Amino acid sequence: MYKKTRIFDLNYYKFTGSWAWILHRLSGLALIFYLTLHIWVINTLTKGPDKFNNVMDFLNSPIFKFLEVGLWGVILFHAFNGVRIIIIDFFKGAISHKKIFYIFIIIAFVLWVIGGYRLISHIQWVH
Amino acid sequence: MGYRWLSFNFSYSMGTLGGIMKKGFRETSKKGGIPWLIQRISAVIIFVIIMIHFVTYHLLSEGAFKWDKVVSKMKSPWFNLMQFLLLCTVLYHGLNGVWMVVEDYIHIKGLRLFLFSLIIVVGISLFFVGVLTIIKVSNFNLEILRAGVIK
Amino acid sequence: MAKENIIVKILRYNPEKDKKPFWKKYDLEVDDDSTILDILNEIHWNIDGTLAYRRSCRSSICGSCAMKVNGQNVLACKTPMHKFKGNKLKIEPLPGFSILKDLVVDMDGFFEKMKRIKPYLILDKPIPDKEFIQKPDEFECIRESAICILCGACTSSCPSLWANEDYLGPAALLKAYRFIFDTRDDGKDERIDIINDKNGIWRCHTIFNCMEACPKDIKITEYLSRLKVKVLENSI
Amino acid sequence: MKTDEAKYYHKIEAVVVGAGLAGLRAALEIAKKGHQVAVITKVYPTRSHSGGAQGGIAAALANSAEDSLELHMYDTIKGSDYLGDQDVIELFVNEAIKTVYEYEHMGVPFSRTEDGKINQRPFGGHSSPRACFSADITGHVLLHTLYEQCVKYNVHFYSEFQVFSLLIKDNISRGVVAWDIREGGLHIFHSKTVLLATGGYGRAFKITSNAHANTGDSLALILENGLPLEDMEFVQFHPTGLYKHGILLSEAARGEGAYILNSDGERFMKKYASDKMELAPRDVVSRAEQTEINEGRGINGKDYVYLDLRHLGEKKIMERLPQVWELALNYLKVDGIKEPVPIQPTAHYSMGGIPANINTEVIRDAKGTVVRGLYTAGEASCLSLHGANRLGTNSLQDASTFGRIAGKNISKFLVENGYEDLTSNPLDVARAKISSLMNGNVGEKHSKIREELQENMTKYVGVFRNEEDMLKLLKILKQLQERYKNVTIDDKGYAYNLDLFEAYEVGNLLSFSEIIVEGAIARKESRGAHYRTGFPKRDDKNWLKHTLAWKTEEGVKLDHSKEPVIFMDRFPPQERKY
Repeated sequence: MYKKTRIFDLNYYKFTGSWAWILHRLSGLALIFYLTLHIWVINTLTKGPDKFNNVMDFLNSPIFKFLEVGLWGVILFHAFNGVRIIIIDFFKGAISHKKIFYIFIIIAFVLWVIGGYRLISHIQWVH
Repeated sequence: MGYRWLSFNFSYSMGTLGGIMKKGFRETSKKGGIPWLIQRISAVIIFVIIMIHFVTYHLLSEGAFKWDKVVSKMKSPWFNLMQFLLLCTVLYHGLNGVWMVVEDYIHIKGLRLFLFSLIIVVGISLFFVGVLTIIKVSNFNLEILRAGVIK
Repeated sequence: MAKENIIVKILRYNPEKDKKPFWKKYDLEVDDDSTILDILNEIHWNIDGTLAYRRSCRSSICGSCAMKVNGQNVLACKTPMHKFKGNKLKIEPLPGFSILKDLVVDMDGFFEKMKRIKPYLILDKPIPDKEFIQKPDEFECIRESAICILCGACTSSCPSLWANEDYLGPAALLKAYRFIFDTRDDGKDERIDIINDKNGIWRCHTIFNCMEACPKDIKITEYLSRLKVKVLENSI
Repeated sequence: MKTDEAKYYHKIEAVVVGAGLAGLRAALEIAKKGHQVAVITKVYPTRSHSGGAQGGIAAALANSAEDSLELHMYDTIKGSDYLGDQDVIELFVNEAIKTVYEYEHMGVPFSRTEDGKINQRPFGGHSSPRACFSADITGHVLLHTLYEQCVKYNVHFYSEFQVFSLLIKDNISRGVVAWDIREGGLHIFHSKTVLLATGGYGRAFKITSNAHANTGDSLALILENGLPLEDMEFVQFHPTGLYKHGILLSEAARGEGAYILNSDGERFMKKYASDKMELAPRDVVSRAEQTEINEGRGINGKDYVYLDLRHLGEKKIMERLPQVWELALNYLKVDGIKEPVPIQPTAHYSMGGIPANINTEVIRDAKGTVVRGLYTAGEASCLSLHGANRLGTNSLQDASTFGRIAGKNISKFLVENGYEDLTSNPLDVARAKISSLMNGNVGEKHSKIREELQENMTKYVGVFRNEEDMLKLLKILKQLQERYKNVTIDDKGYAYNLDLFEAYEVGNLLSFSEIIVEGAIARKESRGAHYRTGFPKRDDKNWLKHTLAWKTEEGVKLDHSKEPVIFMDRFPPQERKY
């Protein structure tokens, strides 16, 4: 008898549902890191205006702005896939889960483009 | 009997809270159903608040964040209540999510226990940092600060 | 009916000789409307008699021949080779179970889990002379879940199970659904108590691999969702 | 060989070989009475081919329309072409209703009528809607429910064990020897009783609806022990087998109103059974189909006709016949809602088998001498309930009812009797069989022999039979038997040796195929499923008799002295017309 101890079967074909689940987990973990960072940044409010404004200036640099656009995408994915999960759990969504997934991906994408544009348009290219 | 799952009914989510109070959190949480439900309820709350947060902060506001702009916003008790609620739900939702991942993949007892304590410690410290920030900032006297009396 | 050349790679393992499973390649010519089982039969009967696999009814009702083909769990007898593009097939035993030999896996644990949820009608009420009365829509509610052929394709496709062997798995939970939603049954409470566990229904993360793998197209995840709501209602 | 350790010796009160409906039902009955029972099966219990039955289980519940026990009995007798033993049929019909209600109380999900009773549908040869059903998975749900009940009552399962010999000495059964397919090694099961419920022998034919496992192993074991088989020439051909594959499309399709069409688009059944049309018994419809095909009215001149579901509409098809639709789509890429489905007759059910009396005890001669402690039930048995032809849905009922009766009789036997001593060298026979297969180094592959056997059987003792062909076939069989002696297998290992037990099965098929042919040659009449081209009429004067056949050193020995029980006052033989 041969027992392969593996917790991932990486070569198993990934259907829509598995992608949704994998990305949901990864985006969730990413957001927890972001949350820690975010709370730390807000905490600098208590350290006075200079410190906060310094941090903010640093975060307003183009690199962080682009990261923020990415963050917005991650949030949107996690949020809308979360809604999909709730629909599956309580509103008979399992039957058409793929359709729901694609609809939400489209909605999230549109919101991402709109929000992303607003975020980038804030960039002060020249200090 | 019947097609009750057709429509979400709120009676049981309210009932759940009662159930937790009656049976005690430890017993119900061992089963896994109550965290599952709270995960979903908190998700809905977070969804709403984050969207408001993002729209008001990033989509509608002009220019970069400046210290006094943020602080003046945090003078509103409603805003702070919302922030507090967001802090609680996000911490629960996020850390419970991490715990679920840990439970799925970590089977070594010691490591599991360590990660569990880590999650608790991180959760509690982030909670206090967050709450203290809200309290402290909302108590700032803007006029004095602007005058630069306090460093 | 035309003939076609195909390349089949099969994950072989003989417990008496091999330490580890290995891939073996076969080139052969088959009819173009062959199913995966036809191909295995062709190999076993005419090329390499040492190949071991399970098969019986070949009409997708016995559930013997579930295996992993090109990364998906399928029932070999009902899957035409043209479900997969190209003329290459990679055939493996079901993931998540121990391999006994070649494509034969140890299903004992799978059946043990089935037994854990008490898969039989529990009756407190007196038994009538004739049948219990059950309305057509009440039957319809459990009809699809009763089709389950216990092939194991769903349970073996579940990432939650790969990560945690103690998870009951979709097949056992579907069985639980079939009895909990049966109007004749009086054992709901004890059965719900068994599945209301971290390794029971709550380890289902709605990944939908089970629904994709099910050869009988049962909407497993949908039934598990109903079960979750039922368990919550019951535990409150 | 690893046989000395205690692990390989099991002392258990009752042994059931085969885990289909009959085997499980008997095991359940024995276990309920508090006895130890072991079920030995070469596949997992839920993989048994009883699960393949789709249409329903017959019982005169009269839920959908008027019905009576007398009518059910009459239909079965008429269906059997008066060869069925009427005392057995009477018992069967009386117990049928109880069996169905028992199933319902065990939790079988039956389809329901509007007022919540068990729904019933019409079926071929039955004059009233009598088939209790669960969509088109009736056999499947019955099998699973029984398995679950057996789990509840702690029946011991030995899954994936192949029985290699019966331990019979001095006319007393003492147990069986089985090979553990999974790990290898012979196990002795020492028991007070043995029940043989191994199902049919459809695998002797090429086009068959039977599973790979249906090789009639216990029939060969019976022959080997010098015991007879009964009525082996009666093999039912099911009219709606999927073209080329032979996979069964449920008779329920015709029960729900499907048509059968030839190349002219004509419902040709009006020529053969003007009254019942498509719902005539299976032998009649199969013969009609084969006649159409032989006379060149098969679709495109080929050897198939159409089963037309289109007029039933999508809703009814998906609700009542989802499996039929699914099978056609999967195997032939034919969408039953839009196109007609190609079908041809397929070997389906074996009326013959191990002779037994009404108490399911195996008998050894025409006088009815009983082999003590040996029982049989289900398709493997020939209580001669079905006579020369079985009616649809009577099979599930047969397996369940006589499974239960066997269980009851065995329980009684267990209380009254003790263990007999084992034979002196119990492993010898099985060991010889295995080593002869394992040790051969040069020779033929068993699959070649099996393929030739199946092809010739389908060709020469199919729906229509004539003497010349069958004599030719007999010669071929002799040659195949010679060739089988030199068969080799590639796999010499112990673990899951599929090659070994497939080779063994081929030997079994060869062993009883001869009996089928000899029986068919001897029976010079046409009765039920047996149709001789030279003798198109039923001959009650000479042939209202059962065939018993032994295998001896000199060849096959036939005995036609066993006559069926007929209640002349109630059901005298009449012409069979539909």
